[in-house]
Amino acid sequence: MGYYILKRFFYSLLSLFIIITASFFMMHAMPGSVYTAEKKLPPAIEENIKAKYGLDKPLHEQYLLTLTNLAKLDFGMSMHNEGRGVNDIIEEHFPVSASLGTLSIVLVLLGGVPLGIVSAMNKGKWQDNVSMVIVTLGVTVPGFVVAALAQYFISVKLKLLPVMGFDTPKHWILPGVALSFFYMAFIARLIRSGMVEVLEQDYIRTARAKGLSKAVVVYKHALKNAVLPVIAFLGPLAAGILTGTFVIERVFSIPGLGRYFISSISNRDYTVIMGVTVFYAAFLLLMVFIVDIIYVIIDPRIKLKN
Amino acid sequence: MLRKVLAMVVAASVFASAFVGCGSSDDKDSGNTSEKSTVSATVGPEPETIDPALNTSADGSIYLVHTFEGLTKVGSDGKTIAGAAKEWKISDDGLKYTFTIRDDAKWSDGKPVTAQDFEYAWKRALDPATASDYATQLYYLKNGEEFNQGKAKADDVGVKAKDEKTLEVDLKVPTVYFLDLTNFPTYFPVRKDIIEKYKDKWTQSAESYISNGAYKMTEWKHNAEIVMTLNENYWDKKDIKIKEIHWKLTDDHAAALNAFESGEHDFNDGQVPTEEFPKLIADGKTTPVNELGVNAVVLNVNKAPVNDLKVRKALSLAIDRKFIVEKVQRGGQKTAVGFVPYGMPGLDTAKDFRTEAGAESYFTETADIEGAKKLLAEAGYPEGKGLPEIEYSNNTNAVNNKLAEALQEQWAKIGVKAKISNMEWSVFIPYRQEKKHTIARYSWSGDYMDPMTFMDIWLTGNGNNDSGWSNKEYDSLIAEAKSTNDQAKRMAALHKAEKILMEELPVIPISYRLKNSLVNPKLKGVYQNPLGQVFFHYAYWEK
Amino acid sequence: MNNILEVKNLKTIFHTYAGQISALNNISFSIGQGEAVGIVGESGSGKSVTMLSIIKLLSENGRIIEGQITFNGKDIRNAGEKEMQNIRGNDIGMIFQDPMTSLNPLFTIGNQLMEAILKHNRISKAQAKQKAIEMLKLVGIPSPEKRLSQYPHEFSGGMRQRAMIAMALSCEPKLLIADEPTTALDVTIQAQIMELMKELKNKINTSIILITHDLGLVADVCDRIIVMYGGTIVEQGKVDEIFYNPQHPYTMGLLKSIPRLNMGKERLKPIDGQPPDLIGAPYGCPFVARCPKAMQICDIKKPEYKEVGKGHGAACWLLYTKNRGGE
Amino acid sequence: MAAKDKKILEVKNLTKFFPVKKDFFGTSHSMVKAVDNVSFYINKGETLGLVGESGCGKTTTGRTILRLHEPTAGEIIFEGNNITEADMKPLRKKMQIIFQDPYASLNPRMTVGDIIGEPMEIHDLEKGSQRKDKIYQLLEMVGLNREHASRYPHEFSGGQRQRVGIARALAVKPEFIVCDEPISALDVSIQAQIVNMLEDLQASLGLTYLFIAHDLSMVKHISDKVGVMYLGKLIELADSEEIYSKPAHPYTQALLSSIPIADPSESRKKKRIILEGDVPSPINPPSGCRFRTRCRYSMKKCEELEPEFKEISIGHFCACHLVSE
Amino acid sequence: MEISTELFKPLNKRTPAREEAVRPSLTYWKDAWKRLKKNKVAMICLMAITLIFLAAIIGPYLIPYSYSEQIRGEEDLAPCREHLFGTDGLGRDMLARVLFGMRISLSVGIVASIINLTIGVVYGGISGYFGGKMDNLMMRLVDIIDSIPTTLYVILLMVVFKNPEVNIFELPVLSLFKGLGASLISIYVALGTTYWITMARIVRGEVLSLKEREYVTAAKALGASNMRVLFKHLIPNCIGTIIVITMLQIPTAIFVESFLSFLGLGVDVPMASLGSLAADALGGIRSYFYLLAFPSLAICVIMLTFNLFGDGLRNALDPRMRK
Repeated sequence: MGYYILKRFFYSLLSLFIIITASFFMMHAMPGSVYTAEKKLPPAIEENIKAKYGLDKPLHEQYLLTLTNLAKLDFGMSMHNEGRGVNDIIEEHFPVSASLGTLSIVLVLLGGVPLGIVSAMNKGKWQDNVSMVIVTLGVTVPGFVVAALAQYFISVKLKLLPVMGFDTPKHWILPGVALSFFYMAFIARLIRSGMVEVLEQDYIRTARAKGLSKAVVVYKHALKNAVLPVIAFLGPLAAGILTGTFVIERVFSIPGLGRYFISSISNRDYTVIMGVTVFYAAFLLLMVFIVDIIYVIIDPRIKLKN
Repeated sequence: MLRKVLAMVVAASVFASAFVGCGSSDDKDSGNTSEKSTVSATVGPEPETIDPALNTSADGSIYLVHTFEGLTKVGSDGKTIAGAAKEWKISDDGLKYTFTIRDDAKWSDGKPVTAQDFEYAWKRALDPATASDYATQLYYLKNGEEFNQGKAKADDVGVKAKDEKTLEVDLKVPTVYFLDLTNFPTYFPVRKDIIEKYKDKWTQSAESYISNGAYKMTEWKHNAEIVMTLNENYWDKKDIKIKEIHWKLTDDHAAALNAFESGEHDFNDGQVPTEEFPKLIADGKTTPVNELGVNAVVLNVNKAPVNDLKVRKALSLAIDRKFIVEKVQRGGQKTAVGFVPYGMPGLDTAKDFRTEAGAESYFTETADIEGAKKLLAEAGYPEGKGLPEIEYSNNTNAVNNKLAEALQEQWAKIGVKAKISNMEWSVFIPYRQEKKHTIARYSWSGDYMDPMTFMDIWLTGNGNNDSGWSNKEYDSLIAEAKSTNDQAKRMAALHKAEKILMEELPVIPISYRLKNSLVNPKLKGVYQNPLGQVFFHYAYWEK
Repeated sequence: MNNILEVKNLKTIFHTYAGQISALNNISFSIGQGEAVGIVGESGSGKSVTMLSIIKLLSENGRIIEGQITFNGKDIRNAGEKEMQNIRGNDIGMIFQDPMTSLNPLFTIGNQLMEAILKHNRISKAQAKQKAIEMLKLVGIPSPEKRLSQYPHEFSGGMRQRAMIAMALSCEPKLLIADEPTTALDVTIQAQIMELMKELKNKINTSIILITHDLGLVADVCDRIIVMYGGTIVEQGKVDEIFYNPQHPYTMGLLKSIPRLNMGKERLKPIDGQPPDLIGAPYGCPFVARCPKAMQICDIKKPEYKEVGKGHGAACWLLYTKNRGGE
Repeated sequence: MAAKDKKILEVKNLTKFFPVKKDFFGTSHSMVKAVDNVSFYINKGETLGLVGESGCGKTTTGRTILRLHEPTAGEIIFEGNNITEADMKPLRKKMQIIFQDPYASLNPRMTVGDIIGEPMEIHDLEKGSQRKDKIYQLLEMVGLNREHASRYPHEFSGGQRQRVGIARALAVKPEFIVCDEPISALDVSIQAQIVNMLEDLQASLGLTYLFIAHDLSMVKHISDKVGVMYLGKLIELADSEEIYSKPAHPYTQALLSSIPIADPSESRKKKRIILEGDVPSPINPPSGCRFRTRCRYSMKKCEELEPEFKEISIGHFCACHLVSE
Repeated sequence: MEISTELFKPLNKRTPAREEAVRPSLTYWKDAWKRLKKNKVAMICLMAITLIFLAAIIGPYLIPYSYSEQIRGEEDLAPCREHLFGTDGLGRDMLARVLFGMRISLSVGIVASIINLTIGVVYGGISGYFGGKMDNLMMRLVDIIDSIPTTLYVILLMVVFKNPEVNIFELPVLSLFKGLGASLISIYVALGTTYWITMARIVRGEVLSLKEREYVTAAKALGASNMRVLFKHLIPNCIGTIIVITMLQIPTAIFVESFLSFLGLGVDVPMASLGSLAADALGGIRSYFYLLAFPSLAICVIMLTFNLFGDGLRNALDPRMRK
């Protein structure tokens, strides 16, 4: 077990190294400059700024510097937001994204799993069609439209909930629901197809032949098997949601990490791009690892051995 | 000794604010004042910085004018009045300023504001290591530019604290608007001990963000809000009614409007989707504030076919400025009649630089298709025949795209085919600055209250002269205006220069900028100046 | 009569995208108390469907349209789901073909065993565990205590099938249905399981239905054999009757086509043709196309089942010709 | 019949290990010893039967001979040439295979005509209408008709599909065919049809078969010689009559006695040898004799020493300590 | 019924029809189509998709206005008889723009998923077929690509491709598409080259299991080359899955494109996609709600129909459903 984790950790580092390298050169391949203002900076000032952030050095030196700093877990200073350390940005904004994400994942599971089950149990019947149309609706309208409409009608017209911010639980409702709406469809579909497949398995017939009630068969024997593919999907999904989503965070002015990421790309804020990418990748690797652990707990056939 | 330059500057400011109708509603009826003392306002997204030396943005300067105070400050009527300095002397040649810091000027932690704080702050802003974008604002100081470019030492810079309360400033050339500059954020004092202790991160927390203005920052929730409360140590706090300001940071205009309409925000300085302006204006919900800015397109005069003056003129004639203002910008902007916008002080205090130029306008409101076609034919492209497709580049956003589409269509009417090239901001700006464009979106906003801020950018080789245009006569006129203290001579030179510019058309102005702020009807006394700054110092809630 | 199960005129159909399939066509048979009956037939002959019809676990597109099923003296043809749940696992135990897929991989053997015991008996968990251990012992699984907490994947195929048998027998059912219990197993393991079945048959007084396609397999375990072809019972009778005095040409053909170890190098005698497709309405004898003795009537009318001896009979027109004194 | 005694195929010490359990880079640390040091030969026109339980390596042996798996060690000699490392393409015309599962061995997206025509396409045999005629001819040879050429596999029953599979193998006019459990997935009544057909084809085309099956009675029927495999080892090899009448290896004996007999009275009389336990894992096979864990006669020696595969009487080979003394 | 002795005469002639399968001869596609036809929801969606395509292809020609034509004096019109969907701020007919946007969006969906499909199928196929070290390496690479945030490289590719200093139309193939504009091409390429991972993984999985099938061994035993086995035997047998995934990737691509429009990385104006129309209209929901409503509704319908049809197709093509 310990050896496994160690090995896994080593491979994660290797993956991170490749990701860092790829991201570094990709982002420097992007045309455009970090410092762009409508008003042209005198060349001397531009030189000063470049020197300050080490952008005057040759690319390979910058790369090595980035690598050494990242190895020291020092993500550096934002080039766009003065005085903001990338570590600070992640520390401050990730928890916000993560709490919104957690709320959404809970909503996704609460909504998606039952709908998926209902759908699978009534495969081909009207309940199936209705459930599938309901969950599909979630993926039919772009998030920015849903969020904007919800904000206008619920907050401005009906004055039910606050427009923006993330201060109180009241603030969480709209973005949480808006965010979960989209992923609910994925989960419901996965549960559905998993259930449909599992319900055709021999061991379901065995369970029924034992005289177990349908409920026990479905919720004990089938569901546990059907959630396996969902769990595999949940890792990357959780990584994606918990690290923040740009659209929802922007529309509801939530200080999450997702907004930072996208704006850092358009600002060519190299340190932030790199920091957040590395963080995201590491977080994803961690989530995938957690998923693997959960797998081992749920599925006795899988062993954490090498 | 003391020359009354101040009077002139003040007069100019008064004029400016009167002209734009000023954002403030000055019915100061104290009996009608409510107890409410909190304001939530939105003036933009997360600022890049709130370090006085580093800030370049309008929203950043709004936060800064609340937390800091320069030697002078902006009064409730827009006049430049005494700030941290209680008085000053100006030498006869206009090159030496001696400021006396007021005794009760204190930092938010209670320490007195000293002349050394200013000296440190200005030299810090000029220090190449600080890498300030706005170091140019301090190039007026003797050896300022040289120090910033590493050609002089810090000690050579023309700012010196004679003692705790006396600050001596030496300018490079006489600058009539220097006092106005001292209420500009780059000139704000900062604390050496704090910055040396907290380094780059000193702006990040309430604890380290020690300021000397009316307010102090008590919380900065990044990407969410900046909270400011009244600075108990501020010398002039007695009239300040608004004790707490919540600056809501958002980059979504629709959300900002929603928040204002739902009552969550009390003030919005035009962070509103363009499409909604006509309705808001019609409903009387907006407070228009003139901004010192011009929207234009810049033409690369070294690239065919816009190297041909006739083509440039034809392009300008084909533009229906009224349509663009009404259907693209939608905020009730004025169409451009010259490059310098309204509101810039001229010679005559009753008029501004723009109106001084006479009723004469360089451009018409609507398009002159026939005239344009004629010019195009003269240039050898009758009905646009033989004219290659012209690239029009802009940075993508809803308004810019609309403008591009409108221009494309209008130019198409005279037979000019334009290809729109959308770019990201960080691609577009270098593209234009490196003069790879043919025609590009261009806008310019003034940094100070003098027409010069719109004129010197077109000097040969100026970093902001994205047209590559060069005109010796123009250069000499600007040089002349820069080297004299004689307002009449200056203005004459500048008017002459603008005429050349508008005849040569390296840049085609389209409209002047205007800000449509939304103010809660009960919130009174908010002052907004043409530089885009907002002041809550004089605001109060009506019952 | 002491029949535990009586099936009369059972008809089961399936709706498929290609049309309606008559999977069972007027099936009638009975199983006596303590009797071991083998149902033999090729794939698609309807032997598994018979079993699933009895315990009402047909897939969703299948339906019993006619007939009567009497179990333990009670008509269960129209029994509700609740009633069937009390019968399944309790009165009727079942073993399926593939032990690798018939156990839920995510639960321990103990959990799956005790589940059935707890469902049908009002006993404590500890008692159920005791019972489960007993059952594993009965089917010859060594160190059952340890095995209870293991998962199916830790069991070999043979062991799993033993566990399945333990599960099926855990509530002392009156009838045990084993649907091809050894098809997926190796010959040596098959021998083990069949030996176990034989042993259990003597140990506990349970009626057994053994479904298989291998005639040889039932020879020494079963008392009686039912031969199915194309959704009908073509012949049934005591084991020896079927092997030594087959009446239906299909049974005869089947017996002839199997090579035996003591046989020389002579040529095999296969049944020609292909198994019938059950789609569409049934008509005539299902074996007619492959029958070497087919007559014109066989093509038109389905032969009725006819007794030829005590408990031995077949559904073949040939039996009628003899009575008519023809040929 | 002089040619009959000519060895068409010989394998010497054939070994095939499969790697299992891969790490991050796909490097493997343990091996499944699927086929371990197996030697035998087949004479032209004869049939060698290979029996054993699942996982004993009989299928792997067949496929390794055809170089569908690359052998780990050993030699394969076909028609006197060592083909262990030869270019297989021309040899594919001479060596063919028939599969177990008639449902899986035909590409469901191809018509029967295309399936039978594919080998000719690959080897550039018969073109155009000639190829069509050849396809029809093959279909008829295996008891189908030309109308079947345009149909898809799923329209056929198991037996018919197996016929298509045989026709495909015959399309290249092979000399040697590996019959990899060709009848075990078929219904009892159909098995005999296929076996008869295989026998007829052998007689008319002079084919040589390696007949792999777990059904001992069928193997005995069709084979001239029979080899028994256990856990990757060939443990006994003899003429088919001999092996059934005088099985020497305890495993062969047990295997033979496990076969259900379709004769109740004989079945009742028969004393069965029931083997205890399961087949051990081929990753860590038992030391010495691999069968010792289930063998009734297991001795100390069996644990320590691997029995040699020795000729115990003429043409009868066996690997067991009991018989080698 | 009276049974005459006549009937007991031996049946000499075998009726061949009786012996032959009575089952209708169905190819894979006919079979799937038959099953699909039974799914009402899927059939409604199929009809809707057909209509959507018709509208996108011929719709723009049926309207008297072009998508870029600015009609002076008819700006900001609410839906009316002349302009069923109203007009935008520059006086352009929204119906024309929505139809044209639909065309662009669909083209993005289709072109991107075709590129995806090609890369994904080939990558996944090769990885699964050759297996072993190659597979391991290729899959590790996929894992790594997967852990770089997709938005990063979509934006990045967009930006690189749109680089004004590099004229992508100078490339030989792309020169044919000059009229589409750099942005649209870069969207095709960016989306087409980023979302193939799902396809690669699934195709690999299928190939991995299919290659164990005996018909693959049969082909190898016949001397078929690896490429023949992969492209003639394996991939055609994954076609059902491939089609379903592609079907579901089309709406995903349309969605991602609309997100890019929201970020300001959409198609070149005055061209429009449904996403860019919706994103542009977001600001004006008070005054010009119809500008948002129609494109959003169009996206909604496309999404719904493609997704539900994809589901139906999955059920129809699923080999497990075949009995």
